[in-house]
Amino acid sequence: MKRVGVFLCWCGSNIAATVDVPALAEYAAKLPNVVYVEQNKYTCSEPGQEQIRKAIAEHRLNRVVVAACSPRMHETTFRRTLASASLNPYLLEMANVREHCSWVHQDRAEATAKARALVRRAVAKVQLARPLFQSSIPVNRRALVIGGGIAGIQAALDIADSGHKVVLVEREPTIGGRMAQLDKTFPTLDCSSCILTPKMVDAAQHENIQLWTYSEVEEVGGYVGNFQVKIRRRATSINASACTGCGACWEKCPAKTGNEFDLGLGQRKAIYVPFPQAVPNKPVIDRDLCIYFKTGRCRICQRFCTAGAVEFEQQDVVVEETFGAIVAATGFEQFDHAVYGEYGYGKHPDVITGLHLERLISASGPSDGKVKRPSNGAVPETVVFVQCVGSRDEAKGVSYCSRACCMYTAKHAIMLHEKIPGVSTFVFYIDVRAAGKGYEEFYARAQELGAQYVRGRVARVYQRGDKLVVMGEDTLLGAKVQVEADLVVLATAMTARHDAQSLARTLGISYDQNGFFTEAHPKLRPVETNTAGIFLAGACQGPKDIPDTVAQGTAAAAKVNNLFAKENLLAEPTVATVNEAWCSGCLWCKPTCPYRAIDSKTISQRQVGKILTRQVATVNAGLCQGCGACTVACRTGAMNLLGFSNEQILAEVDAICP
Amino acid sequence: MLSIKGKRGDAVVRTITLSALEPGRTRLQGEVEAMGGTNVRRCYQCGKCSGGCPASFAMEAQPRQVMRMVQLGDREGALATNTIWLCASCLACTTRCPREVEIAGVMEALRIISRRERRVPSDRNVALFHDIFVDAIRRRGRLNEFELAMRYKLASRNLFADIAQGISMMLRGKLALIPHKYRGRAQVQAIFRRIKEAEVKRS
Amino acid sequence: MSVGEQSWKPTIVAFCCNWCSYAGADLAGTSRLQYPATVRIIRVPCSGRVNPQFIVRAFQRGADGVLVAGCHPGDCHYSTGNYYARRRFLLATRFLEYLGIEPGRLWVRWISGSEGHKFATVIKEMSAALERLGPNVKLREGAL
Amino acid sequence: MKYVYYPGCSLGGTAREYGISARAVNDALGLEFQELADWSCCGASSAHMTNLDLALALPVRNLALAEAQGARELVTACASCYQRLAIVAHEVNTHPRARERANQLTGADYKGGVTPRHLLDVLGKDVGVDRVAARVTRPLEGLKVACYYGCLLVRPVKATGFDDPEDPQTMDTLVKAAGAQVVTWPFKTECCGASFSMSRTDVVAGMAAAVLSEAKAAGADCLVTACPMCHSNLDMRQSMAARVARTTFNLPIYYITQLLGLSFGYMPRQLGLNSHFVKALPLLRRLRLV
Repeated sequence: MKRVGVFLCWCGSNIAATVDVPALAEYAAKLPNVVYVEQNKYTCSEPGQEQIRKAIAEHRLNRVVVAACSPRMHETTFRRTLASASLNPYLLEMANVREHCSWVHQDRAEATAKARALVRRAVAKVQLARPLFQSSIPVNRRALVIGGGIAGIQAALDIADSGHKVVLVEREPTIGGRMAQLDKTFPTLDCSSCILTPKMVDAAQHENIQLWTYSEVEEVGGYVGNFQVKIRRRATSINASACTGCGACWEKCPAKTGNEFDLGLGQRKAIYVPFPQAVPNKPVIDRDLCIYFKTGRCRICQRFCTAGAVEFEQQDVVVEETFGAIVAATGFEQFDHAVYGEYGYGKHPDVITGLHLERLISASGPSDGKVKRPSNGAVPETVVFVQCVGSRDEAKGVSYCSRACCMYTAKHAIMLHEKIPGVSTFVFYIDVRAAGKGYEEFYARAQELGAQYVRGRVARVYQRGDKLVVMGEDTLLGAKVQVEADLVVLATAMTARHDAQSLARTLGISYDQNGFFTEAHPKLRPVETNTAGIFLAGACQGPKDIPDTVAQGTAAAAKVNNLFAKENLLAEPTVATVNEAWCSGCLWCKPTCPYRAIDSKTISQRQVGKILTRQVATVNAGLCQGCGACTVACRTGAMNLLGFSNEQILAEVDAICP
Repeated sequence: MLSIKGKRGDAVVRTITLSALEPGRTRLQGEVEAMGGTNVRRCYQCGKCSGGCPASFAMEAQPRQVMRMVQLGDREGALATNTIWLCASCLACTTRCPREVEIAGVMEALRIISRRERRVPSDRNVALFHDIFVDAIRRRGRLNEFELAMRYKLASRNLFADIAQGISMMLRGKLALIPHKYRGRAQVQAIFRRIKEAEVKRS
Repeated sequence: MSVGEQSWKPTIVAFCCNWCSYAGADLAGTSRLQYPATVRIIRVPCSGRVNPQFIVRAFQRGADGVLVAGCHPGDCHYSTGNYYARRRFLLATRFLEYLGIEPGRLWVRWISGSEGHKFATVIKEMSAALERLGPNVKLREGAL
Repeated sequence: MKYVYYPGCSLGGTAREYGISARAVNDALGLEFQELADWSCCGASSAHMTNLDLALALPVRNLALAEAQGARELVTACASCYQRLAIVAHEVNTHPRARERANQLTGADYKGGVTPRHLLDVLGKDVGVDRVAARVTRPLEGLKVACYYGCLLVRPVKATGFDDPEDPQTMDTLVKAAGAQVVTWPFKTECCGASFSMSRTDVVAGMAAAVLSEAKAAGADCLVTACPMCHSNLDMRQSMAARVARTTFNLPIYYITQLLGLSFGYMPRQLGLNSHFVKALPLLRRLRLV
């Protein structure tokens, strides 16, 4: 005997303002097998949940329907409620009368009629629900961290410190990422290398961390606890264990190009370490640039290497490894301001980005810390900072705010005033966003030092003679203003990596319209993804500054440690199941399964006194993720999906049709 | 190195009682949007339009400020500035706006609203010139620049300005004295008639 | 509601995959995007779970339109489910035509979790299209 | 190559020399321009300032005439006409309701199949720089030119779109093909205020002065344009602009067709080079180009 209880949530006025909940309650009471109906202001609150528990006991309910918000929001909550009332948690069904009804319709009568249909659907489905039980799968306690910037380093160290093995994969020849390019950090003006380099060394020397630089993730299979990952370890052409990092090779190498680490402001050779503090401090050969690889002649580096570490014949190696969890920490790219014709299409040498300025200010940068105009090497007397280049621009850039630019611009202004006596700086801004500990004070300091803040977005930057003319409106004056500047620094937007989407597909995680990876919940699950076992850290999830990035790295590590605290994982029981009596053994289902969870087995049956053996399909519940593709491929209807059975879906269809 | 170009006109300093204006999406906004096809609400007052406006030195209010007036529903303010008449429709603002607001389109809409409401244009000469221009098309179907210049100068009581240029233009054969006469004229006049009829019907 | 009434509004049965389209519909909700109250959503794990049988059943029970919504090709949570769905519904549309159901009554759309706007737009467009087509009487039980 | 051609009101009047020189260049390049029969004013400058219906109907009458003649394109040399025609064509070609309204007002049956094009676009794309260069017999060596496109040719991008709105190149490549030197300067598409040329001479003087100053600062000794409005404004109002800027400019303003014509070997008189306010010939004589 099915005894269904229906709990209708007002959600304050979120539902009740549009849906006539009392009328809905009256209606629900008349639905088949419904023995109890109750309304709550907030069903998800503790008193609301207590009501459910009480009703289950008092009215001997064995099925529960909650008509409230999206099951994506609170299904887990109410399943737990059922469990605590000793009812199998899968005997719950939610009717989404908030996101799919009260919030998207205005007409009360229409919304209430629709809510009735939605409750009818849930009641119909829950009748056919069966108790389900989670199965357990073993966890491989080894983590993969993708990206060796500060986010990845932090995550790797925190996981490794908890005693778990970590592989840290980095695409570049060194770890360190963006932070290594910075000179100082706001709002404390700590030297970036001074706080980062020790962490890089720690990561390299940690007994639990394997550092794989110059490597990329190519394929990811499996599932939480058991990911199978293919990683390409690109040929560095250097025998790392033989190399002493003496530097003789890159001193003698005749092939030069712009150094990516200095954004082309300085030069590097074909055999190179990106910067002196690189970790590992061993060179790689850029095969596109190397004269030997292009012409078959040269080998100068090999001749000068006393350790005999140069190995031209090295090949890429693809390794396959198993991991229990993955942290994506692939960072961001800078917006390309060449789309702005009004700022000169990126053609003026003295129009640079904030990151360029970091390299110019840095004592280890291409100009030894002297800020010079790229065009003529002169010290700039007037510098203009342009905020929101690409950010907050739906026409040519991205719609979001890049979050870090206001503060690093204040930092740049402070540093220029310290480095160049008598310098004039102008900061053109739309809004100054200084929401962070010590940030507002830092911004005030920039103003005190003499940075002139002008409220208005720059309309044009163009060359006149030796100077750059910057035109804009001072919107506080309501007047057009112009500055004749020596150097213009653009605060370009932080954007997702150009290939972030392809990595997302490889990992099977989702990304937003800007290409940033999507967290499972914007507030409550900020470092998880919708794919179990894959976590996010740093700017690959959205623009952020260093403090937030480090916090996220640590948070992602905590989530991994959480997972690794268990020997076995409980798997969702909503998996495919075979009715062996109906299965014809055709195995059409097998190729549709993306998880290779379906196999065949032989069963024996007693039929009319004889023992018959035949082949049927079988599902590995640990591997099955419950997509249901096999159910549709099945011609006899033997394959079914627990929790979303054919019978249930048909009952739902029947219930919602007019 | 900050230099402010030009001088602002004698903008009247007013206290605006915001609560007395229409709340939410105002009627003025609606009218402007219907004509300019643009959502003025989207403007976030960054000033990129005005910073690049070549005529802003002569304007009483920056184009950005006119956007603000429309957002607030400040009809009197928006229609009283000479800004709407000094907009040359060069579209530098529209092309650069990060919020894709068609600023020049808004100016155009405000000029037409001002006309519809038979207000005294805040720049009489600009308005007068356009009137005479359009009337000249109505008369002949094509524009006779000489006739336009003469009629404008008569109407603006400024007959002797540019007289030297006028004469030298004539000497260079640049001002055709003979008005065009051709079949298209009747059709153009029919267009004017239909528009007039539509206007009468609307009011 | 009977057909003759002026206020006739279509009924749409929508099968939405849990990971993308259902989330997209949730986002339409959290963004308070308004759309006609014609649609009723059935949550499925993946668009690949939707059996053509479910669609036929919906038409039999009087649904005026059926929407199958899943993740964008290449973005399927289960990596390949929506490819199966796409192939299957090409065939299903032809089968429905054979039964006399106008192809315009079955819509297959890819709506991601970030496309609340698209969800609302699809429902608006589909409702309008179905209003032009009129009620489904062909397969409706009792009409046969 | 054959085109249906919309002359516009200025090319017979204030821009007479543009009309003459365009014809000369077209002859030299084998372009056949057939004048749109019975054309009328497109309303540029003023119709869209007074009445939206008028701004819609006047261009559509001409587009409809062109379509009825079987043309898919309508070429004009006037930047102002080009922009009005392009804006309205974009609107009525993509929005059936606007088209309906325009047909009601004009009594025509325009179906939306005509694309307005500017002469500069035709020269740059259809003829091509190479064919122009091949026709040059008297390279304009030593002439330093600021190519001034003005605001009408390249905006709004969605309706015009044949060149970049901030740093267009079509005219630059043609001028280079003619053997002259182009200067890099920032005000290629800054508005000169021509629409106030009569009504607000003070504003125009300021705007023109800004454009001329930047050209001068960039080292140009003349400007070249493809717009009758810009031309008459920068030419006729140059002395006034100089007074406002307290300087002298002495920058002749040429039409692109005049410079091309000159490089093709035409005589100054055949190109109307004698009818400018800022004397056009002394500079050319000094450089021994005439």
